[in-house]
Amino acid sequence: MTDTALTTENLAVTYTGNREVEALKGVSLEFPANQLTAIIGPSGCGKSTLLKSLNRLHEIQPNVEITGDVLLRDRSVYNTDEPVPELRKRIGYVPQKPTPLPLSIYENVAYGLKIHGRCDSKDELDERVETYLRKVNLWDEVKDRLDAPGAELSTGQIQRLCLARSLAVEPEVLLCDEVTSALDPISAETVEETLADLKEEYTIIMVTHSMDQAKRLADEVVFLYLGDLIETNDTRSFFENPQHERTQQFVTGHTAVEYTESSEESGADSETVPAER
Amino acid sequence: MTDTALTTENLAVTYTGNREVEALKGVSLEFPANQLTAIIGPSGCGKSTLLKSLNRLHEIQPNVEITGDVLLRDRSVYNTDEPVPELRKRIGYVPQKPTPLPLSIYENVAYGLKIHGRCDSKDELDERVETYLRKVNLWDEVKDRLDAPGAELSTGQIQRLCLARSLAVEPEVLLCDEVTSALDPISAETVEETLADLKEEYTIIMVTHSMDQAKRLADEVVFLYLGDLIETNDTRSFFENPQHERTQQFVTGHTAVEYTESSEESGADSETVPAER
Amino acid sequence: MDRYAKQRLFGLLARGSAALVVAVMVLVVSVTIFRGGRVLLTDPAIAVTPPGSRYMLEGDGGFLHAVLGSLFIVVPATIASATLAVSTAIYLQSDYSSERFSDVVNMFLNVLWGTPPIVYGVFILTVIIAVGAQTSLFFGIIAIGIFQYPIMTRYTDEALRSAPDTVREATYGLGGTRFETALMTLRAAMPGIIAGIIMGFARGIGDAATVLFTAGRSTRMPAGLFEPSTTLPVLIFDQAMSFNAEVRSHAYAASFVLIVAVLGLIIVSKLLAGRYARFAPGGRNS
Amino acid sequence: MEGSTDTAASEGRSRLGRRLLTERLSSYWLQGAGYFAIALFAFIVLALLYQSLPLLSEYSLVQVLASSNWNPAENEFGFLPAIVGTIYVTALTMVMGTPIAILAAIYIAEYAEGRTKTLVSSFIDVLAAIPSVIFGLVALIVVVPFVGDYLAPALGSGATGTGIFTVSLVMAIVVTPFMISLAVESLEALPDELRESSLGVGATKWETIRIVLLRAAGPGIFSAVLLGFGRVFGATIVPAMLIGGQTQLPSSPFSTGQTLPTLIVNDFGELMSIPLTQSALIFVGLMLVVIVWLFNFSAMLLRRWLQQRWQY
Amino acid sequence: TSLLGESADVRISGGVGPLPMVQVWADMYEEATDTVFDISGGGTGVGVNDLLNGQVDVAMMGRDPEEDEIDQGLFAVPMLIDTVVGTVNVDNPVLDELQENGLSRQDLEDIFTREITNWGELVDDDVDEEIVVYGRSDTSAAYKQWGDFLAGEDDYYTENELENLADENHNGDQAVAEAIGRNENAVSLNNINYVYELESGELEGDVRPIPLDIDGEGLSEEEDFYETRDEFLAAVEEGTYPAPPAREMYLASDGGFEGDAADFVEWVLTDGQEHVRDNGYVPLEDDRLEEAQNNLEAGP
Ligand SMILES: Nc1ncnc2c1ncn2[C@@H]1O[C@H](COP(=O)(O)OP(=O)(O)OP(=O)(O)O)[C@@H](O)[C@H]1O
Ligand SMILES: Nc1ncnc2c1ncn2[C@@H]1O[C@H](COP(=O)(O)OP(=O)(O)OP(=O)(O)O)[C@@H](O)[C@H]1O
Ligand SMILES: [Mg+2]
Ligand SMILES: [Mg+2]
Repeated sequence: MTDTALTTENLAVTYTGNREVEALKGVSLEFPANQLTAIIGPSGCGKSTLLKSLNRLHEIQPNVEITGDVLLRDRSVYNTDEPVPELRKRIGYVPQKPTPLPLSIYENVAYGLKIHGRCDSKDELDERVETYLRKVNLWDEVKDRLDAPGAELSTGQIQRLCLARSLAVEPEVLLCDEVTSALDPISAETVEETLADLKEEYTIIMVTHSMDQAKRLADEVVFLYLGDLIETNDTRSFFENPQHERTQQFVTGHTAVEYTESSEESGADSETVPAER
Repeated sequence: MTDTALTTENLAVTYTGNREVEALKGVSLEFPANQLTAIIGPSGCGKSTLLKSLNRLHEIQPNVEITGDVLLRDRSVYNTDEPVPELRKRIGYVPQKPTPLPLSIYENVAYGLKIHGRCDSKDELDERVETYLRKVNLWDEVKDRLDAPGAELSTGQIQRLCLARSLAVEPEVLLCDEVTSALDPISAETVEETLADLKEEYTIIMVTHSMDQAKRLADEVVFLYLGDLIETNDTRSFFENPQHERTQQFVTGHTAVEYTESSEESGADSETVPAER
Repeated sequence: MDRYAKQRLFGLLARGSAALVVAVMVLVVSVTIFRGGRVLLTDPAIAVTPPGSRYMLEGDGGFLHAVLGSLFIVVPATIASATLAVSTAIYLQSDYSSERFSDVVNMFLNVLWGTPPIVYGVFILTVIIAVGAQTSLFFGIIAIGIFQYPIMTRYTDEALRSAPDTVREATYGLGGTRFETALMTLRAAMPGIIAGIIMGFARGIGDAATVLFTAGRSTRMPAGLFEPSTTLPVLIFDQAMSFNAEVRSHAYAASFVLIVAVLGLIIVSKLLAGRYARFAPGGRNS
Repeated sequence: MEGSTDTAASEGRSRLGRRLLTERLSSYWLQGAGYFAIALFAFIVLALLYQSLPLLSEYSLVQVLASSNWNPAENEFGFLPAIVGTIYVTALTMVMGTPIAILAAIYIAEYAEGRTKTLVSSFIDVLAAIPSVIFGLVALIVVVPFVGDYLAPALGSGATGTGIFTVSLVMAIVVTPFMISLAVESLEALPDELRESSLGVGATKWETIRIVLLRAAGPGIFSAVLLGFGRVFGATIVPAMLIGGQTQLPSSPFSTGQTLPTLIVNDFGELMSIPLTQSALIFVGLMLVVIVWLFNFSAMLLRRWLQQRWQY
Repeated sequence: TSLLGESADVRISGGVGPLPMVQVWADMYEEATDTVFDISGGGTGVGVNDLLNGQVDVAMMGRDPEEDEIDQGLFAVPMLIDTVVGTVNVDNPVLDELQENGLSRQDLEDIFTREITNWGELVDDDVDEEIVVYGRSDTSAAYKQWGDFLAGEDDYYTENELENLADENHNGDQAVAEAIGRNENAVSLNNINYVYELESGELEGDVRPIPLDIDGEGLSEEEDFYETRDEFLAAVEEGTYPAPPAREMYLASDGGFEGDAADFVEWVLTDGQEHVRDNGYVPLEDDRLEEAQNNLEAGP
């Protein structure tokens, strides 16, 4: 259980656009296999940057410079002949904003399978699509309208669809960037449940801004602050016994105010505000 | 001191767009003259709607229906022959987002004076512009570049410019919608100071989401919840001895978490987050 | 072919296509500048000399008449059309008209936008025939103006729509009337509007089809509002077909003038838009 | 004191009166301007229709549309050659221009970075602004000899260089920049999440572009292509300079021909004093408007459908 | 009512064919008499239309008036002759033969109607090159005249018939001249200004005229006048070169010329004729000129 799926070695990322931003300042970390690691930290601390640099997704932006290395099971992600798409197949990514591809529900899930030529027959494809839609608890909701555009689902359903899409290519590691932050509380819960199920089988690395979520889901927690790794520990120790003052501040501040943050984000949907109190 | 500048009589506002929203459900209130009244409540509870309906600014949107009435010094704001622009001159409005008009700094302040024909000579105009820029503590910062575009000021300066612009037409009542929420803490403080100075001379009605601000500035507090008036009282009694359970929940919840809200809003500017703790 | 080869191939194709387009543009501009520039350099006076009596035969004199004709037609047309276009666009905003009405008008504007310029020419010609008039500067102005109108209206409408709503709110909040508010929104949207108007100007000054049958194809200096005249594009169109190489060379010289004018307009538009952009709300902070 | 406030008040009132008057007058003017677009369109259609009546009362619509015999002097008005020529030119142009435009747009939106990107896109803006008569002129000395001396002989045709193919080639150059800038706009409007989602499951850049981005931007690109289509369809000056102006059914892509707009350009000036010919040529104008209108309408429907299908 | 100049005494519009010559005349006349002109092109139809609408005093016509137009009151007098001649490429495989013997009307008819399709058939030579025929496109008065000429007396080919028979048709003289210039085996017809250099009047470009063998017995001394433009024009003026293919161009009025316009047209038909030849056109033959002058006097 404690073998390491992914390792970063002194990973540093700088955005060299108009003004230079050192988003990550040399982070060395180990992400244990088949566990769920949560990355937390204040806004702009480099969480998304770290996540994307794990499967080189930051490279789609112009003006990024990276030093250090990432190892996937002891093989470098950066110094390798392996084409990047193959790498990203092994390290999947689910974006923050629930984004269906402009395809039908069925094709959304089949997309990865098709491009990787995973399935030889239509039957096999059908079967896989069903498997993964079941895995994210979406099958029952969509089985009658697999040909409908993915965009016609609710936001929460779309986020699960995205998960299924990523899972379908059978990645070893799954990167999730605040996958519940755009969702209403009920959808968020469903997605959380899905993630909880999945962490048995996959190595999941997840960015979240919710301490409660991290507590509920994570096995390990990583705390970033202004591009630096401040602290990483197993969830229980992290929250009960934070080593650094900053961590303590952040953790206590955030857990107390959790509900207001979500109220800010869900906007006019004000009924939820005092209800939780 | 306790005479009433503005009265609402069973004011109800419904948005009749795609889906019908009862934003205000019959609110009767009195706003005392030459005092600062703060309107608070969770997001979407109808604060802005109430504020705008006081000088009929909601009418610039399509699909709004209003019943009830607003009285400005005993004269109806709705059942009157007075042209609306004239009314709005008497009840000024400062928008939430600091918005300079696409004019120079000087012209921004002079604009209201000009359209209302308040000044006969250039000298008089100059003088008034200076007066009001001084009143909002902006004169010293901008006196050397009155011809520069208003948009080139910092956000905090722009918000003060907006105040000066509204004051220049000498309104009896000034409506301020979350005028500090888009500002960094330091600018917000300056604007607050300005408002504190101004409330001696003007009747100010202000929407705020910050309990602390309401405590610091307001003479009276109005609490709205889902379009209903829950409670209104003078500031001290309101906070120390809230009558309603909802008020209590809201007030205690919000004062505790004040700092995180502002950290969320200033976005990537994360240094302020734990610093205040 | 494996996925990576495909990816490389299409990357190359995309690059190649862009390179092709850029190469074509360099070719067109450099041929015009080279051929036209050579003619103009050897005899710069032809751009400012009125045509002589043997202009059509042997390029006697110059094409000042077309330069002036272009100016006298396109400048008034742009001014008139821009006024109308901006007014229409203001009316289409939510302060003045319902969403349904502006949808309907926008549909008509789209059709007008897509209408081939030659149709405007024919339309104005039917008007000329109906009122029993002669082709002239005046009808050239009308034809170009109508041609520019949908272009400029669409740009202005878009610019006004993207102007921040808070400007409206602020102006109303100061006691501005609807019209005063509209003027303020107009200022806020100025960079986009200027771009649209200059776009219309450039399209107008470059278009030949609308004026071919409406402005007169005169070979003399424009003599009055209701007298025939010609424009640079029409001159180029006519001279390009001449038997005399000397006359044909004037077509290149005129193209040079035209292309410089159009490039100039683009630059002016960028500069002006930049100037106004400073005043646009959120100018520095956005 | 009292008096002075009185005068001030009355002055204020008169000023307010003036403002309200301006408000009222301006709203009349603006309303007029608002209806102008509709009025203009109606007026154009009615004027063209009215002037087309003489022809339509002599001949049936089918007769003029299906006949390939164009000889105004003998009162024979067959529009078929010009219609076929127009279709020919438009189709050829789109076949040549669209792939290049889309590929170039992909390059600018998805591949180019930094300075190169700025440079290439401003080049394309410039290209879009060049008057088409200049393209015609340059084509006379570049494209016509190229087609006549190299391309046509190489393809076994004895064409001289002017003709349908040449027009299509030049029109492709004229319209690609328009299509490119619109297509770039719609590609750039796509959220990065789409790219991340697709790349994140291991798609190559090309797969992402082809399967995801081109669909998501589909409605926008579709509009861009349609706009290009409309411009080619109504193009006048370039065809008039290069097509050869022969009102015959074209026998090959290299043969000379006629489009609807060039029919007007070539025959109107010479023959407008003959009433029926005048009517016939104005009818061509009417046809152009009606086709544009039908086209816009069906494009709108199609676009809606695409948006439904390919939403994200 | 004028922005930049004096208002015009005589307003002229019409075809671009005769426009250059009328322009020259007008400038001369303007200098001599202070009459102010206003001239614009646009096409013969535009001119006639303007004329009948009362917008201009004179219309220039590059073609014969149509019945329809005369019915509406159009009154035209000829002003000059425009000349069309068969043309080939300077490197035509049988150019020497052609220049030696010329072609008869029958030969040309056979060529343009595709009876003869090979240059070898025309001459006793072992040349084997297909003849490429270029025509003009619609509404070309020159093409119409050419059709009248080819068919022989009392008969004509319509432009449509010729267009159908041609390999390609081109819009305008310049396009035809360029096409001929690029194809060694091509044959077509051109206005002589596109054949002879305007300044020098020599044969300098890629286009050569086809001498016309009128009597069908080879090119006699008398029939050989194609070396320079002046020679050629003289032959046209004398009537040695037939009309058609030479054709007349007209000045027209709406029911008779009046005032300054009448004076101008009268001048054109007298003194004006002397300047025609310098500008690549042919003056009217004497008796035709007399007839025109009489017509002008008599009115419609
Ligand atoms: N494309 C970019 N160009 C320039 N700077 C960037 C870019 N993307 C991110 N940054 C900067 O890098 C820093 C880290 O950004 P990152 O998105 O990783 O933060 P984050 O922790 O994910 O924040 P959030 O919680 O708001 O998503 C920030 O200061 C941000 O402004
Ligand atoms: N133009 C509109 N059309 C339809 N509904 C609207 C409109 N403006 C506001 N609403 C709705 O009316 C309700 C009250 O809105 P209002 O803006 O007054 O709330 P608020 O208290 O100012 O909220 P916040 O603190 O977020 O500014 C909300 O439910 C909102 O969604
Ligand atoms: Mg992030
Ligand atoms: Mg609000």
